[in-house]
Amino acid sequence: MALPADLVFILVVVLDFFLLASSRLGAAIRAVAIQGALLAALPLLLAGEGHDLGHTILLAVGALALKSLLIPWMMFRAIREASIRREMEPIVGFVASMVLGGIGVALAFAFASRLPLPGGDAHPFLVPTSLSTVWTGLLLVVTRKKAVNQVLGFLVLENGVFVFGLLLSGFMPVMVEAGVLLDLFAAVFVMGIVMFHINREFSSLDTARLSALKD
Amino acid sequence: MLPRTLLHLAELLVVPPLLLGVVNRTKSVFAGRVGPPLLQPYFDLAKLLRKGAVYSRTTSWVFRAGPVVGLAAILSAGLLLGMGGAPAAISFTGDFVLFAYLLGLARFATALAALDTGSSFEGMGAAREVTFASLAEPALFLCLLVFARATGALSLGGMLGPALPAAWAPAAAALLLAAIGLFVIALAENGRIPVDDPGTHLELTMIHEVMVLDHGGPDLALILYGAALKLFLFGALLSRLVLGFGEGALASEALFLVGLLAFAIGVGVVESAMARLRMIRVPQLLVGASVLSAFALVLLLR
Amino acid sequence: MLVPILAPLALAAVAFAVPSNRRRPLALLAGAALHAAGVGALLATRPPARAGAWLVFDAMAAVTLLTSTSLFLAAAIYAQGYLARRQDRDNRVFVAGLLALLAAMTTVALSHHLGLAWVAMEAATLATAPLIYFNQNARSLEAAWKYLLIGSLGIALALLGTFFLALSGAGPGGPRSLLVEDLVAAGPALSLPWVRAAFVLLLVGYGTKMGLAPLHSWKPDAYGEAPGLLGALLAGGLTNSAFVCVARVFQVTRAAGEEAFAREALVGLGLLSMALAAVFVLGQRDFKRMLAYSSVEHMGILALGIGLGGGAAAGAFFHSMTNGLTKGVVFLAAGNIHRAYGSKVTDDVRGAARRLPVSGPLLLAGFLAVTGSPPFAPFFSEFAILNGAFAAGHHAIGALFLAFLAVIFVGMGATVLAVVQGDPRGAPTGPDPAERWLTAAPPLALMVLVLVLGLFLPRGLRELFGEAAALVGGSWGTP
Amino acid sequence: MSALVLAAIALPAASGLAAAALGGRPGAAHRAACLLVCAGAASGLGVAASVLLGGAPISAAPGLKVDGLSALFLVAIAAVSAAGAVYGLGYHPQASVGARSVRVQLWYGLAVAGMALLAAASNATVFLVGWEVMALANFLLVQTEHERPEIRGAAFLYLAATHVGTLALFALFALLGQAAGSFDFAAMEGLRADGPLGSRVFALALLGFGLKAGLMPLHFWLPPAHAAAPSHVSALMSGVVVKTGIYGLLRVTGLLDAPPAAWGAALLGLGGISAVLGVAFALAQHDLKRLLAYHTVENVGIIVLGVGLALLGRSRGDPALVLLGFAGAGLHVVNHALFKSLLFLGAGSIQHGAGTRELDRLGGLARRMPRTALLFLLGAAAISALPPLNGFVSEWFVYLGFLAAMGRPGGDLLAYAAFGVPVLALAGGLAAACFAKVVGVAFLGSARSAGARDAHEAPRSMLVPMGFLASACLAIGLAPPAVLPPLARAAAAWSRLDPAALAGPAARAGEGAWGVSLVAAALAAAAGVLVALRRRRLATAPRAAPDRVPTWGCGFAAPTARMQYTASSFADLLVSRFSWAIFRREAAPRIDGPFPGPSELRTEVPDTVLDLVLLPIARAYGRLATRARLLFLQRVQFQMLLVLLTLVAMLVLAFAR
Repeated sequence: MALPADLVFILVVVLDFFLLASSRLGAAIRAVAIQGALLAALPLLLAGEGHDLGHTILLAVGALALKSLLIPWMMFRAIREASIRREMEPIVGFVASMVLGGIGVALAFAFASRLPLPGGDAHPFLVPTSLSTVWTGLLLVVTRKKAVNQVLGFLVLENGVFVFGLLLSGFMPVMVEAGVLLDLFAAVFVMGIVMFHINREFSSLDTARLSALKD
Repeated sequence: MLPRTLLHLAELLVVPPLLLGVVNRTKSVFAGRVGPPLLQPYFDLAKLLRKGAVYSRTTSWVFRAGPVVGLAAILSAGLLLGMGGAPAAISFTGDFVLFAYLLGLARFATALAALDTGSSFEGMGAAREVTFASLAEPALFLCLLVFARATGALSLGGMLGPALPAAWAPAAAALLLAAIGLFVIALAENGRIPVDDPGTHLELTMIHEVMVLDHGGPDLALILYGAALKLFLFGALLSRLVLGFGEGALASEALFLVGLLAFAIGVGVVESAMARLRMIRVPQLLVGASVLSAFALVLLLR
Repeated sequence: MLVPILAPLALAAVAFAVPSNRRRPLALLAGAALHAAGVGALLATRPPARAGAWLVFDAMAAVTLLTSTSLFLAAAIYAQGYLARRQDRDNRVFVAGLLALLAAMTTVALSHHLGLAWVAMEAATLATAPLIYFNQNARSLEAAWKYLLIGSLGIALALLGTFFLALSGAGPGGPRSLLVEDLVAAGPALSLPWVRAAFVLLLVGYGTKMGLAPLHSWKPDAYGEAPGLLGALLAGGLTNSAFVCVARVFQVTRAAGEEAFAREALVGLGLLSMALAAVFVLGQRDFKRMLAYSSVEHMGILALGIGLGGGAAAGAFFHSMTNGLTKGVVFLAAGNIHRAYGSKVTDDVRGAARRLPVSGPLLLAGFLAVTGSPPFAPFFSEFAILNGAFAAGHHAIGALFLAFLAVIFVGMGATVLAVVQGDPRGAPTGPDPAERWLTAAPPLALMVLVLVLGLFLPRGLRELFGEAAALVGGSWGTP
Repeated sequence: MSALVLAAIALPAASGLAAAALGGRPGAAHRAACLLVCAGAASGLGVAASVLLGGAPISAAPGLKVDGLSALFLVAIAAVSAAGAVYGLGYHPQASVGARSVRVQLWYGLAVAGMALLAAASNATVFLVGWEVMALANFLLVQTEHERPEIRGAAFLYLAATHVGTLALFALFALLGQAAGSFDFAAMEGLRADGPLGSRVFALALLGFGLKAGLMPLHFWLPPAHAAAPSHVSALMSGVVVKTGIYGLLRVTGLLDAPPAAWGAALLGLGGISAVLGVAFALAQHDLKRLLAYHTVENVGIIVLGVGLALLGRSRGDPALVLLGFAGAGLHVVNHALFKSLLFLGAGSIQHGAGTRELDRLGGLARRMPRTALLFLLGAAAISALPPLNGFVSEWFVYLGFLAAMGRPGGDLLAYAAFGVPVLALAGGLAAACFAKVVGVAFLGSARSAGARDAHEAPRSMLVPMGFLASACLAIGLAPPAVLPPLARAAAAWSRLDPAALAGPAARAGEGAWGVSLVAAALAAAAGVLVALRRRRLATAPRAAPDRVPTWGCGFAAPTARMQYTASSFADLLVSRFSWAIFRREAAPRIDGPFPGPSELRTEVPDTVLDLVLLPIARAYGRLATRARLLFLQRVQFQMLLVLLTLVAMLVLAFAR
């Protein structure tokens, strides 16, 4: 039981590093989709005695649908519309952001070992994974120039929050599900990017084109 | 009381032109001339009063009011100043402030009358007059403060009255310094050398004389008389200050007149022995007088 | 309790369904009226809180809802005139979004469940984004984009903070709840490091929604590009709701025993906001952006008031109302001026007092009011905060407060006077050159309200502020 | 009586509404508004008279109470507001100026009402409301002609200055309210002035009230604002609005017990600086209204000298100093209100009649505008403290105070006297010089421009209020003993000393005041005799051949009006004495060769505080702010980085404790 969960947590962190290093948008979107799928598996893997199975499944299915299917799909549409492929020159270089990410992960693990967990029975990797993913997301949001990459960063950030929320799924399932609503935000975002780039491309906003996009 | 007041008034009205005569005679003696008679200023006044007057087209009623207000102000200032045998007609706490401001009123009226002609020379004279007068004002007040502090009295009559001789003993140095300051101020206020030269007729350099260029006849008489009166007032102030120790009315009156005479001769001597200062140096002289008086006041601090 | 939330929501749905662009704005009026009636009824009855209730009409909610309902009423009337002149745009999303925003704001204010408050705050943010984009040009797109990006960051941090707070109560004997009452009651039983971290995250998260510096960057863009009435609702409504969230979080933090740190943080951010406004307001040529910085300043004042506590806390709740109403005046008036000149920079706009004989002077009067000139109401609230600072012995903070107010006054004054004074002849003409009553009367009415509240503050309102302050450990005190 | 207090506030406030309501018949509307202001002024005078002539303080409503101190200021407010309102009938008539006149009347009425309110306030909140209503109404008055950029600048400067002052007052009353537990003045009475509260209160009062009063380093807003406003508004501002600063200073210092001697000394220092430098700057001006505005700074300095003296008296428990200092300050408040508003109205008449107030473009107006000239001359003599006018009386009281101080044991009081007396003397001398210049250049000589040549006399509605003010100046100057008992009552109200303790010094000053009256009578008699003498002599004297000739040009054949001494050249000698404080800028042409072409000399006198200190600082701050804004890249990544940094910083702060 513990082993697959360990693996998932480690994979999530590895994906964080990958995202920090990746310049290709397509690959990054795929990475985020994979991370989303891994996270969707987590509630099932961590479900313990007191967990309500219905809520757990709802959470897993919701996360899978939004995080690894709907939003990546919209992101792909967006980069196709805007015909952009890669992040050319981020504000902080790829190597530097990886180093920063590494420092963040180290700090997160160090920090988490000191924090007393009031619940007491959580998976030891949960909090550090959550914090380092949050940190990665923040780094991406701040250092990347392309709007698509910022949205990806935001998604990673909220993946981190989601992981943290799993701590609470035992006694506050509704709250954690509400957290998934955060993804709705991202959905709105993606539309925003599309509009942004249409504006860039055609230097004027055609309402007809917008209504075509809205569907 | 009344006879003394009448004596005071008579002295105030009659003596002043004589001082001018003494000054002029002193200067003549120094220059090796016989000079005009001592009573010449009286003759001049009588002559002017008989004459008519010519007025410039640019002048208004201000020009005509100037000499009247000027003389009236100096006269009323005279009421506040005691003579030798006769105390001041009016005396109250702080009257020396009024004394100084009445002289200011006279100056204001004269300056306005000068400006009313529209002549650039008279404007120049008025500007210099008010400039030097306003710089002389603090010096004058500092002198008066020295007297007040030394005697403990706050009216002209009190400071120059019976308390004065007693004050000389402990505060001789301070009073002497203040007296010198006052003499300098008297020279400046009355337009004498080294501040102004009443004898010159070069308009660019004059102060008081240039202001009255356009006045004639009775107006000029009032102005001349006023000037004499002002000189007399300063002379009286100094005379009472230095020689104010006579016992009894007669003695003090005699001492007073001696003092006046000495003052007039002193002015004449200075005028004969010194050259007029450059205009730009005059403020320094006046500030010097202020510093002198302030120093005198510091001496009294102990 | 549910009327002020459900009625606007229902009307939003109706508005979405109404086909006529011309009739649709009437839904705003209906929503405003129902909301006002609902809030009025709540105020009249003051229903007592049931144990475990998620929505509670407490004093904080009452203060905030009174402000937002007045603002929305004014904005709804204003919208009739405004949207009538904007028949070029489809207002379906706009009207529905405004109503949804109202419902979300109301929920935030009423919610005693921090999770529900978070959900409502996110809903409000989502509803706002398309409203900012109403003008559908590149600039408003950029503004909406930045609003979403920064807002989402704040929202995410707030969620993390909420989780932290929940976790802090997850230990043995913890409340395992996100209800403010439960958390406060648990007090010292909460896990301190988690509470402290949660406070920081929530302050940064909701502080972003409030627009405290340096978390404010979305404000100038959003307020600058959005229609004036949205600016009024955001600056006087949504930001106040975020303030209520911060106050509730402070309530919990205080109960847990982290009061000293929380106060310092609030005072620090408050002063920083004022300082930043003092720098950015100066030489600002765009008068709508200038108003945004003024909003940053006043959010700072609110944070400062809570942080100082005592009478300042009561002053802060008072100020949330006076500032909200005054912001309504200035944003609506600025919107009218913007429409009349087709420009919002002082290079083009001058002589507004002449061209718009109501809105121009209103901008001036609103500026004077918002900068704390007696006898307008904001003066009294700012005075109460200053008084509180002195009462607590924080003389240096009081002096800084005044110094910032002075600099901001000078900075805002230069811009406002450049707009209002002068000769409008030769200035560019916008789409709406003349004053019209439907758009001029609402800010005028708000201004009258601001003046009346300054001259005469009803005892009930005053007690309400005191009650709200009592929740965060403050009181009117003496004097 | 309490109804009268309310009327004094409400009637002026309503006056503008009357003007607006009767807009259809502008003439009648304007007269109605004017009547309301005058009725308000009459009520105010009635209230003030009842209090000052021995009646009890009047409590009109909660937060409103007129005591002796309030009454003194109500007198000034009433006199100037009524005179200005009547003057406005002719100067800014609604019938020809239209809506702008209505607005001016509206704000004018509100400003007057605000002042009456703050003077009658017995509660800090009411005071602040009155204060700000006055300040804002004044701002609106200053910006009346806001189409002109320099007026916008002046109005903005005024607004900024007054607001900074108001903020200081917030702090001031917050502190006092805190210490007293209530915002009622009655509760604040008797707070101890020594200790940190006292010094904070005093510093804030100096800033807040000093800004309004235009005390020297804080005077910078005053000259442009006074020059920008319509003249009857300038009269109101300079005459009474500025005095509310003095009122506040008195009110607040009066509340506290045992003021430290340092307060008095500080006020003496500031007052001295204001008095001398104010008049020095005035000398350097050539715009009549700016010049008058700087004289306001001077006179405020004189008033503050008196206040400082009275405070010294209170800290030493010396009733004579309290009485004389306060009487000087209080009477000078009223006097300055009278003659300064007279002078501003005169300046308005000059502008009205000659179309300019640039001194070097005037000249010879005494012949075109004889009545205005006479009235202005009276005002000029009064402000120069020349006897027998009112300005002398109040300055004389201050002198008496210094003299009384000099007689006390201890070197410090002598030092104050040795500082104050020459300062007063210098200021008086300089003021006389300055007004000799103003009257001489504007009214005397010959016209320097076409406007001055064709100037016309002001209409009766403008002359009558000026005449009223001038006769008030004369009355106080001739009968100083009459004003002492009311002043003693006001001094008792301010210092909360037993009136009996003040009665002795008042009686002694009263004796001297009789002397002043007597000398004034002698002066009048002497002048009468001399006029008669001169007339008799001239009547009998032989007629000179040409009766009217040109001025003696000292031999120059063709003097022109342009060759008259100008205002700048008149003042040059004195102004150059102040080169350590007044930094004149001069653009002098190079003249060379035997036949140089036409050239011009240009001088300007920047205000040292505003132009050489404040504006450079403001510009530097602006540059820094711009740089700070540039640093704050408008890039969303940076903005989010800020959020991140804030988060990290706060977490570090939270856990590093």
